[in-house]
Amino acid sequence: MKITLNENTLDLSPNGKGYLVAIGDKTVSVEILHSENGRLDLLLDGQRVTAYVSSDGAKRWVTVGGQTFALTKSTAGTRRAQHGHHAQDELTAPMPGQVRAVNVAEGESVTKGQTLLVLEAMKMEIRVSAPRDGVVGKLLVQQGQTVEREQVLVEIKES
Amino acid sequence: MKITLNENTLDLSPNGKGYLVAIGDKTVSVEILHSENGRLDLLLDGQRVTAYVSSDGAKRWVTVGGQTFALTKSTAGTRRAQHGHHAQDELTAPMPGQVRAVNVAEGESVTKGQTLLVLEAMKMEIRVSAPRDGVVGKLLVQQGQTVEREQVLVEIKES
Amino acid sequence: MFKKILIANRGEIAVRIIRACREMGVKSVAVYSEADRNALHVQMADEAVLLGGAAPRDSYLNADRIIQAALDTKAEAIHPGYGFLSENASFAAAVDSAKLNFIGPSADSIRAMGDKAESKIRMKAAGVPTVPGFEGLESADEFRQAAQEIGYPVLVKAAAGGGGKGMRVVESEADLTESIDGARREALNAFGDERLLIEKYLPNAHHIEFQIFGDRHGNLVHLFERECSVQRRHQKIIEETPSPLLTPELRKQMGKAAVSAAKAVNYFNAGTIEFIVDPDTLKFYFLEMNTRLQVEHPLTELVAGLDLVQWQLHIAAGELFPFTQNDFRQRGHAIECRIYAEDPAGGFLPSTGRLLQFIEPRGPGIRVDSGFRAGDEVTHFYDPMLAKLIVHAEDRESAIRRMRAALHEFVVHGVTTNIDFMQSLLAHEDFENGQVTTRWVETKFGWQASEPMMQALVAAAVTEARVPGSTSQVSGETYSPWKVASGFRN
Amino acid sequence: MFKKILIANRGEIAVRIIRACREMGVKSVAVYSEADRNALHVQMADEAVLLGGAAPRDSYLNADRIIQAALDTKAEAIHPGYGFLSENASFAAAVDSAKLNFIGPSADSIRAMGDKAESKIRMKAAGVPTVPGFEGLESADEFRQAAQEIGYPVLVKAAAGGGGKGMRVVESEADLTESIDGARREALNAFGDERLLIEKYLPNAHHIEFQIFGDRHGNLVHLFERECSVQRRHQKIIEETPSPLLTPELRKQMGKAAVSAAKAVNYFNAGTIEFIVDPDTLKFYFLEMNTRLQVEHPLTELVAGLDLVQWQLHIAAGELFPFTQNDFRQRGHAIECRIYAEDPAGGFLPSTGRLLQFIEPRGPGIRVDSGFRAGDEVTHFYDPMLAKLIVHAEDRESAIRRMRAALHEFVVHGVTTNIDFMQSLLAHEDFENGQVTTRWVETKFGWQASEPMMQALVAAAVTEARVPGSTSQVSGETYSPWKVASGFRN
Repeated sequence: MKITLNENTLDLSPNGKGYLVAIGDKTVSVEILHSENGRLDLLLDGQRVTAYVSSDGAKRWVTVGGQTFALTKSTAGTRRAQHGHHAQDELTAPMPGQVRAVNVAEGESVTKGQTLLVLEAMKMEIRVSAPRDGVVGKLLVQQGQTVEREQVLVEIKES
Repeated sequence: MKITLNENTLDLSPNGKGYLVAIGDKTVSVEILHSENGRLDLLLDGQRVTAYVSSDGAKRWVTVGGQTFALTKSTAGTRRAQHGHHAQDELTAPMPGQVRAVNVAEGESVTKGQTLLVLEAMKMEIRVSAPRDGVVGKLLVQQGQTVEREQVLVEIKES
Repeated sequence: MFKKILIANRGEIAVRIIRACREMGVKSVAVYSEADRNALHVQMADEAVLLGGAAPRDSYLNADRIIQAALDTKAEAIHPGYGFLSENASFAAAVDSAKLNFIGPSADSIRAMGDKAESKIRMKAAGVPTVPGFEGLESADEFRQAAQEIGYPVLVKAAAGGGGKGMRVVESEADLTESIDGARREALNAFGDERLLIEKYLPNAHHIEFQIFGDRHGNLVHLFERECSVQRRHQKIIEETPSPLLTPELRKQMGKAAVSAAKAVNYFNAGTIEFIVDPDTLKFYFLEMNTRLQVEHPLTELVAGLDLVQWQLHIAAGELFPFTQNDFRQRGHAIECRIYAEDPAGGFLPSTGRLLQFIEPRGPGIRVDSGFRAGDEVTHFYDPMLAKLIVHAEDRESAIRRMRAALHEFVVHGVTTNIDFMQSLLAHEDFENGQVTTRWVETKFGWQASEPMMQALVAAAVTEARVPGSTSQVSGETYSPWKVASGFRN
Repeated sequence: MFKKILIANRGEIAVRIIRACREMGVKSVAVYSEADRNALHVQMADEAVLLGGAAPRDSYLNADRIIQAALDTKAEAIHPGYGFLSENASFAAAVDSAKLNFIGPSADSIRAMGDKAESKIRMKAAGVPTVPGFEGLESADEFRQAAQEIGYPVLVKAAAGGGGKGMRVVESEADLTESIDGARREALNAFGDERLLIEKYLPNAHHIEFQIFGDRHGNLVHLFERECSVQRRHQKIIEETPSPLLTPELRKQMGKAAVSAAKAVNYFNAGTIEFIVDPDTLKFYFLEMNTRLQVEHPLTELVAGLDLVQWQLHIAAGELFPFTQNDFRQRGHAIECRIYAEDPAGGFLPSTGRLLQFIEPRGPGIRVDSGFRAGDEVTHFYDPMLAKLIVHAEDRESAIRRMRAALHEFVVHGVTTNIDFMQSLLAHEDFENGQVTTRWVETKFGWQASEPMMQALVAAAVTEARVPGSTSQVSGETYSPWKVASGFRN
């Protein structure tokens, strides 16, 4: 069984007591000692490891040794989409909030670093700036509108 | 719907938002505001009440207002069994586990204190003994079987 | 003592105040927005009143609605917490007018200290050292001239401001106009007041504040300092006491100045005098006064041995503060880490979501002031602080070790937090040596999130393998407390 | 400092010691029985060694196996916790012989204080007041004569005893012989030693103990008292400090006597001198010394401001204890409630089962030392203490209020606990007035469990109604951490 998390592909094969897990050129044996309440006690190559795990859509939250990682479970499709090169950038809201100001109009030329929109969230201003020189394509929000995290706000096309 | 807990019978009728609950000669309206993680936020005759609830066999654990109650849920049958005087005892498992040994057969005469069955749970042996002299009635489990807490194991009848 | 009070706040501070009420036998009334229906503070209070929509202006900033809620529930006093209406003089005055008791200073004290321009003028008059600068300027020309006179870098900040909003550091004249416009806009949005003041910016300063506490009868003491130099975006993230910078002599001088500052505005109840201190010269300057309970008040509670929130209620009820300065001494060392739902690797942008796990650390000397539980939703409407993790130990070194062990135990899933970032920060030698100044995080501390450990990848993969078709199970699940017997935590 | 130590214990005290190790950068090795495979202390330690079966003699009392585990894992020292092997002089000696470090006093000190007859003789020699009585008697005649001389009621107790075993109160001569025979039999069974001593029985005494702490270099102080008079079956259930009975003068006298007692056996590391105090005469008598860390040590940590467990490690590593008596003062008031899985309405019989919910209280001044989590099994093999709930506040009244608020928040399902019982006890005027003596719970405090509240019945019924066919759902459930997104706590 193959699972890809943050571009690391792990290959699991059951070995009676648990699994043999291949990651890159390493192989580790895993035995599950106990699992309860989102907590896993594992024996990893003979070493006890306690991990906390949760799931949220494609995200897997894991805490091991006091460190927490948000891992993204990928399928072949989504990974390709993330890596392609595009002639068009979609600028998305880095966090949920309200559109405080829209400083540009569709078709307007913009320069790299120019502030296109200002969002407000938790009473904080967040500037959405042009990632490069270009022209404003579709403007998908207007002032006062509430936006969700990762909602597309504006497109920048090549000029 | 009627539910009996520690000899108190509550009669619940849905009323759209929640239930009307009749207990003795009182009736209260209950609305469920939220429930999560074994915690219930209720509106009880307009008053907010937070309750923690868990279940364990026939036992219902409830904490309200800093006080915890272990309530026993009865069905008509078992209630009668608890209150009537019977020529028959049903012996139940004091905790979940596995039947390690069955020392008697149906119809066999037993004396008070005699070990009838041995359960094992978490590497612990628990002896189930005859509460009085009698005859083994129905034997409801066999060696190796896994049993739940309060599951009936064996009946002892008057000899 | 009051029989019942209303708490005009949410989150950890509302919970903190409710706990104080419970212990004192005072009934508590919570208020809440539609987004907070199931919040911990609502559950814990004796009564709860819905204010309105999620946006603060529709709920926690709606002064009229809050005062009406207090009157409706027959609460005798209102505790404003921090943030929201806590430093709003009109609100304090309106509470008075409604014949309710405001748990805090007088409206006059708030007004005098709330305006950074006015307060600075008053402090100068009271002989409290202030940062060189100007108040009351308007035109771009005036600001330019003032900045030249002071010398760059300069700081422009909202006269009505606080919490880093409406504040800009300006390094050179080229940025001055845009910074002023930005600060003005932020100030207007946040405080409805666009006035700014300009002053010398001390890039390597320590931010050290003194807790003030007094009654309505003229008793007033300071309860020592809190070192708050670890900041990002002008917001404190780690605080501690005692300050590693202060000498006993400097502590005494600053404490005296803090008491003078508070007396200059006839202060009573809990307040904080903020200073900036130049670590090279050990000169200190009055920055502002926070006329309310501070986020980091637990540090003082632990080291001075006083429950500030309970005393706030006593003072508001007109009681005497029975202590004098000599009754207090600092015991041990306390550190607070503010655990934020934010991404330190992504410009500290807030992170929202549902808390899938929320396991607070515990153990000797560990205190967690939190308003969240597993299952709660972290929304964008409010401050992204999830919890305050506070430790108390015998000395600074033990306190740092205790904090690191506590951070190690804190598990939060569902939102990105600054826990790992805090861990690295506490391990940095500049922090160990007490040499962190207010811009250190942004200018000196290069932090990157770690690559996922092999163990974490394996744990996630193994769980995945054990739960085939997990997605469909997730959505089909309904709540059942009876399932606990199966091995689920409930 | 040690690089690695082994902790020869389980439950909350093992967890407490592991936390100390983590903060000090010392690796910890847990040991465990088969019943404790998934216990918290096993999970938290850096390494864990299986000792054997669930029964203590097969695991936590197996000295050879424990010492071998320490050698195998290259641990340099062994912390015995309390109970189990902690006061076993042979174990301490065996640890020494294995070239390991025993984190506690010398085997000689343990031996000297472990025998109640010998220790009493030593204490008399050191000028420490002891209860009038006799040691070394054998024949029934000797005992009869002694009892007459002392005056009834008298107490006979095992010289090798502890924990109330081999102990009898004798009200009159008619019961003497039978009591002596019974105590002898119990003593022989429990300790393999039938020697008894006889002394005056003080029916209305306070049990007050002094914490002793010292190093191997002759530095030794007391860290004030703990009042432990609230007992059931000769076992403490609530402790507090300061004692409401002590005057500053009496505290000084008893502290001095405690230090003399410890010095008489060349004591180092943590120890406790137990006294009984007659509340009418305020006379005090040495009772015994506990040559180990005490269950109730957190009270002292909070009020004296010292981490006793961390200092135990320092002392065992040969370090100096750098403080003198004048460095310490008591700050505030601390109370501990021992939360037991037991049924106070049913003769305090232990209750076993799976912890379906285990929600610890939290908040300012609340400390919970616990070794359990929701989902854990409470078995009959070990002490039924689930947790120690400890509060610290400014004064006794505030501490009592804080404790009551904390008990109110503690939710334990799956086993019967003494939480509601503690609530009633703390509300009793005798406790409020500090007038509880060691037999008060059994002779004066009539407690009955409350009838279920209507709200509780309704909550259970509503849940039942929402989960039709709950029984069948229970058995079909399998573990899935991915389900958390559905609203389940995970």
